Amino acid sequence: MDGIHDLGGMEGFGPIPIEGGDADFADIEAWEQRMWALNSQMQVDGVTIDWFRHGIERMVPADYLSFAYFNKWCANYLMLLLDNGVISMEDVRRGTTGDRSAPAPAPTLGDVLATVRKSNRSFAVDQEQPPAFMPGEPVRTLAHIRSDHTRLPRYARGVEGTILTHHGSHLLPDEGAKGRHAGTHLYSVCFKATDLWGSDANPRDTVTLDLWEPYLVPA
Amino acid sequence: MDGIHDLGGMEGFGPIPIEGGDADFADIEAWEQRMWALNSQMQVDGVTIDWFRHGIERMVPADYLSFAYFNKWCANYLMLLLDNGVISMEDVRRGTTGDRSAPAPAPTLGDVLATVRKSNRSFAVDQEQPPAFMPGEPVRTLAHIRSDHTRLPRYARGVEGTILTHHGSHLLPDEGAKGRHAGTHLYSVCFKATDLWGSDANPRDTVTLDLWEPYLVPA
Amino acid sequence: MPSFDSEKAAELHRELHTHLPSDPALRVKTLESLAVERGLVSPDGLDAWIEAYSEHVGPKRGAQVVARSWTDPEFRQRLLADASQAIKEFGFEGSATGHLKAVENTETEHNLIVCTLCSCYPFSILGLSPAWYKSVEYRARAVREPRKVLAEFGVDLPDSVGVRVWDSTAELRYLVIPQRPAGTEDWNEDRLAAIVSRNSMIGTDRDLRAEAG
Amino acid sequence: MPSFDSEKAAELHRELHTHLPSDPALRVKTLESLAVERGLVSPDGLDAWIEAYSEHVGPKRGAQVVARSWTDPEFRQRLLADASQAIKEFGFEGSATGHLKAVENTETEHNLIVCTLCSCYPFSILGLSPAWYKSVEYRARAVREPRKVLAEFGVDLPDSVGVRVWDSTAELRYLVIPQRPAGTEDWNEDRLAAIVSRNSMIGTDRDLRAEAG
Repeated sequence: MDGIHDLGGMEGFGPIPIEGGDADFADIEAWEQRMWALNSQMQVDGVTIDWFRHGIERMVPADYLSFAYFNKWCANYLMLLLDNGVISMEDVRRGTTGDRSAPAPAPTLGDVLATVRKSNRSFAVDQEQPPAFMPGEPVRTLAHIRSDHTRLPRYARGVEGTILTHHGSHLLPDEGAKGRHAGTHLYSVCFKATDLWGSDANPRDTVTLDLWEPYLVPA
Repeated sequence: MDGIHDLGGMEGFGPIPIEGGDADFADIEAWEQRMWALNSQMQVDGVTIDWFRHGIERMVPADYLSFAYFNKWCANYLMLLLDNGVISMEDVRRGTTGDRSAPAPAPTLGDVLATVRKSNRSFAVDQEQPPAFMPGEPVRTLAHIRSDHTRLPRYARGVEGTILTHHGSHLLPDEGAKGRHAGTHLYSVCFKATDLWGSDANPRDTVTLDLWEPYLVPA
Repeated sequence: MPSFDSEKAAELHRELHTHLPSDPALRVKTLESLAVERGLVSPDGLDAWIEAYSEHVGPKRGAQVVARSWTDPEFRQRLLADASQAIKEFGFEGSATGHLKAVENTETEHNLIVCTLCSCYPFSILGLSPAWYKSVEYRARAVREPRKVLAEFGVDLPDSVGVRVWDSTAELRYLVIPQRPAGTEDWNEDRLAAIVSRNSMIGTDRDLRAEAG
Repeated sequence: MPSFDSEKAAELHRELHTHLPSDPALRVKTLESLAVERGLVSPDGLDAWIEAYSEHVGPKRGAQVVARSWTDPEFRQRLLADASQAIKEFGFEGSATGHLKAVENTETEHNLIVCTLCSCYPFSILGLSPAWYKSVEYRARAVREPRKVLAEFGVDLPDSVGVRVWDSTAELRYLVIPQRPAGTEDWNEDRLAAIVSRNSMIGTDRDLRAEAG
């Protein structure tokens, strides 16, 4: 989807908000800490990482640009819970479901730290097909994407690059956002800045993206 | 500039706001009528149509998406008056300059209608150079633009199309936005929808854009 | 004189973003006050402009042009050849129609006008553009999925009809000439003009109906 | 279970846009209340997560990894070969580091990490990402004009140094190994770790200084 989330290379933004944007976790707003913790503790049945990301992509575009980061997460969790039928829009409006299930167990700090360690999930999947490309090979990215959710940004469409690394087969986000589990070969692909941005770019510079095989054709 | 104003083909927006967006001039908000009239009557020294448009393009991106149309014009007029030194940011904050020049003459309805008729300005300019392309010729648009202000939208970059009409030489916006007066040949260029959007588009459909010669290369 | 400095413009906009109230009516009031104080506009003059566009300049003009193109084949030829010139026969020349192009719907072609980069519109013959025409939704979607957009306006096109979208990227402005509906053979120009909707001249309406007259 | 219906998601978001108050603190409070009532989270558990990221999981972890890569050449090799595996030697494996890649700065190359499509970040070794990393400004500009972005962070790169931007478009996460500053030859790992800034591990800081230790 050519959505507002696809920000790479968009011009017209001002200075990087470094001042006030450099706080440690302990010093950010309480609601932001709370949202981080909610995200960490909450499981919403069947939600894949790609459906989560696509959910944020479908936010109202003006909100996407103006909301603080964790405010987007909040909107997205509400959307996910509504979509799953866990809560209703009426609940959201009232701020309460009106009843209360059995309370969730409270993890201790030790539990949390153990959970963090166990969260180093692998996205690699077995693959029968051999990779189509080898490191060093030139490739071209697709000019058009036919997918609601894709991880081939608009700025890197229809551009020639070079395979830097092959990472085996990883879950394809385009499928994951549909709740389907399918892997294809993943590569790091290196692009010259001048091929992406034209002659204004510095010829010494490169941008490397991690791209799945269906995004690529031989150059 | 690959800015937020370059909306053609951006996905993720909802239904067209037809309801409530179909009012006649007489029925829109009073402040909107007022802004239209301000735009019609006010001359800001040296402002070209292209500098005006580029001014709107340089709005805060989140405002660009969320502001009503005439609210953008309002922001832009304030910017233009500030840039010209006609008013100061302090004046804007106070809502008054604190003093008052000789009042402007008030045109009558008759004056206004005469002004409207005289406003059919031509943007054509004389040109010694013959046109590089003829109707029916295939052309390709540039993949990268080196300009703050351009009228080659992002969705039509690096795409092949066909010259439909040659309109003579017109003022080039890229130069006009810099206050410079320079014309180059202008063409209507017809693109197949499938060349712009891929195979999801209807092969019967086309999109035609009016593009200046510097945006085009032979296909 | 302007600086023509893109970065300065952006910085001024960021300052305005910080300092101005969010209510658009208040913002426009501020602009008007400052412009009046600087002698750039007069409140009575603004009223005259509002009256002009409320009562005189509007889509009825375009409808008259279309009606004549239906009844007068020679006018239609002149309109298609040079619409800027042809509308002078009505005294309708003016704002944003110095370069006007008329495009005609047929049994197999439908025309749709948009301006993706801003909201260009032929003011002197269609008056003020509708809010939806200036919406981000219309500007984003009209070029990419014109058939879905048309369906939202109630226009369902069969595959046998091609869509020609015109993106007004230069100073050319566009006027769609809709098809004349059957059953209006003996109507005069005024009666015909009454059934030409504004949207049909932008392309978001297609099948005009004799009943409406 | 989710609908996985993109249009439904967009429609729900538009409804939320209409119905919710604008204050983010109120919105998050609403989400927390609903999630607690549905038994999805517990307030005490949320406190434990906040404590974990305030006190335990943070950029000091990354700094320790970098310091060891400076003092232990064999560890550096393991880190460059498979960073996900190498950080297990510290017990730092975890959220968003199942696929971790370490990239090293040299005299002629500088690495900069961004995620243009969302804000991917290696949480378990760097903690929460700074707000600027998640800003639209950084995401938009880092890939297109990295040298201007770096200059805003006080890093002025000569033309002799190439910039390698890494856009985290998949589940690989990146850790920049900054160069070890001169004058730290006899420092131990802890003292070295104290001068490794978070930003240097993202790439928005380059020249670490011995004095800072």
